[in-house]
Amino acid sequence: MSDEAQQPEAEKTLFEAPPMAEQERMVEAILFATAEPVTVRELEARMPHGCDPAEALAHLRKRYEGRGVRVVRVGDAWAVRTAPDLGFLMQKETVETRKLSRAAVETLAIIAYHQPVTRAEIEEIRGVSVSRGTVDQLLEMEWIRFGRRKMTPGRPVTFVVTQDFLDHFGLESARDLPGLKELRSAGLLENRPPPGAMPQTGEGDVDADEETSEGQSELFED
Amino acid sequence: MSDEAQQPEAEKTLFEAPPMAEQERMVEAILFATAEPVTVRELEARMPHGCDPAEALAHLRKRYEGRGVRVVRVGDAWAVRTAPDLGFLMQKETVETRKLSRAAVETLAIIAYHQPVTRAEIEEIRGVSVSRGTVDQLLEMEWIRFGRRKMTPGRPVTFVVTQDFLDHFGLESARDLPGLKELRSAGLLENRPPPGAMPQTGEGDVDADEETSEGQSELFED
Amino acid sequence: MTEEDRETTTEHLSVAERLASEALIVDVDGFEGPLDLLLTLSRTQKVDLRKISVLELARQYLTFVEQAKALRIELAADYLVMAAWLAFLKSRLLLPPDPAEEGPSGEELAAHLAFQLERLQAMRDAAAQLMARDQLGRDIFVRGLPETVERVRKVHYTATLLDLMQGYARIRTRDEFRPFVMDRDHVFTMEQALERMRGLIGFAGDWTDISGYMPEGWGDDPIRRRSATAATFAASLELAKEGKVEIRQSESFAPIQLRRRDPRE
Repeated sequence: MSDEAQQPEAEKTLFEAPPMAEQERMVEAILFATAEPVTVRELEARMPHGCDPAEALAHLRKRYEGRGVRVVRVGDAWAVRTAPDLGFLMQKETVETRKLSRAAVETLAIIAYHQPVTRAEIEEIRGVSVSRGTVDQLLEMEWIRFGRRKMTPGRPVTFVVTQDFLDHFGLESARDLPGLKELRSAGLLENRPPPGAMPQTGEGDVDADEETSEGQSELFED
Repeated sequence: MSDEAQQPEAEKTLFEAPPMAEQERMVEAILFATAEPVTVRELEARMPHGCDPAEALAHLRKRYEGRGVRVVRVGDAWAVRTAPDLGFLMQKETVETRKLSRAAVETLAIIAYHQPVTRAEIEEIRGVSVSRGTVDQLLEMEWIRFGRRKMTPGRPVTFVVTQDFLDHFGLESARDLPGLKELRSAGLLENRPPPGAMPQTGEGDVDADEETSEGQSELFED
Repeated sequence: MTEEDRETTTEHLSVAERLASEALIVDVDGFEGPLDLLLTLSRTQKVDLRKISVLELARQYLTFVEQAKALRIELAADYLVMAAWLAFLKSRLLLPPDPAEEGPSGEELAAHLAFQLERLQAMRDAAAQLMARDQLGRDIFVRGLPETVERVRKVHYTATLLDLMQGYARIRTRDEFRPFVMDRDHVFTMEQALERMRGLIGFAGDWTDISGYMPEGWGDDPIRRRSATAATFAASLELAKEGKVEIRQSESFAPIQLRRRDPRE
């Protein structure tokens, strides 16, 4: 119905600015491809004569509302940017599988075989101090957790293994862990003691084990 | 009462993929954020678990039809690129590409249409030896790369075109090379061994050629 | 006879053709080898490459080479090789096929040359079409303001049950666990003997039996005695080498004696 009214419009566009939809496309392409935010003045300079970049921008801005990218104002210039709620996609996560350190494996093993066990006891058995990082790592992996406190002076916390731990290693309970004798007969010990070995030291461990020995000693019978 | 029935539902949605409209936004954000084409596999890796980037891409591509930027396929990756008809707005962004010599352009075309192709085969087609510089230039531009070796005596290396090549010339895949079908049906992509001795170099490649024709036809079969 | 034939056909070339081939010769550096030249020559036939007359083409090429010779223009070897081959092809094409002759027929050779020309032309057309496409950075543009994708490295630690058990066994058998350490209780090392003797030789102004330097408590057990004796003897030799002591033995199996060597001597 407004055809007559638009006809002269259309004719005029031959010498005047392209239709607004086209101007919007142009602004879209320029904002996309330009290395820095673009001012309206610059848009005007780059677009064909007679264009109204401000209006085109307003249309474009509306079009991108709620989309994955938005048309945003940066100072007195304009740019296309990722929608803030999708910022998390701008991370590329690379998962690397690494073997647990020897210290962590040993600490974990002691907890598994001696649980509930205090840090002091772990250190006693390993013969070296246990770094905070090692314990934290195991806690974070959710392979160990805090057990009940020991009823000894200072009421130290204890560590026990978790269900996750059992799941990971395919164990029903920590009791299923093989004892030394079994490990040896299964050939799982890397080194056998040389023939005619000296009597073992290791009295040091005895005290440490004392509390737990009841529960676990049968595991380690040799 | 119905709580039990709903419980699993609710639990499921926690781990279900976001709605398709949301997935489309995510793909949009990821593609807009980078100048390099992004593979479906990478989209999958960056989007929440269970997303279907291929479908989201199809929606997104449709959405951008006729707009100032387009969603284009580049090999097995996707990218957002400005519409070709708006290139005139982008003088500022135009990068002066090194003018390729006629030899380089021809060599590039032969690699694209005959890939994987050996140097000897390129020479056979052009009737002159291919200078090291020509190949180096194309390799440096990352428009060609080494393909697998030919299973022929001497196991010569082959050349194939890269994703950058497809991206540069706006090709979805090597199958979309202009006139490929006609050339193939005219038998012009065959490596016909010359009857008897020829003044050409590279008689030794005759066997090599025989094997290649299979490789190419399978590559471009549609 | 065929020679004459060729001569006559050359003579029969029109003036225009002659001028054309001369023009080509001036531009000889502009050609990428004989195949490129042949392709250019073939255009004068103004026909579809598939219907090209290879015989005619051979004539044109040979004329070109003749002209170049006449003008004393040096042609690269491959142009001359091609000329020789085309002369051979021409004779094949002109002569009736000889069934006794080995090798491909003239027609086969001509067909292959035509194929090569057609293929080269096809690749040139393809190259032109390729370069005529909208190109990235000229007609099509990438994102000008890419956002940085942060790389988050997530480390997933793992261990096997075997690691765990071996780790445990390592601790529990730490003391049994001396794969490379000899049982020192039965071994007296040369280092130990040296250390012991260094402290004693200062007093050995006179010849003393080496057995006097044996460590205490090592003489009873035969294994221990052997080790201590060997170590003490080795240490004595070491000290003699250093010039700290002198060693003597009156006869075989007689006691070995040593004394301090005076630094003055």
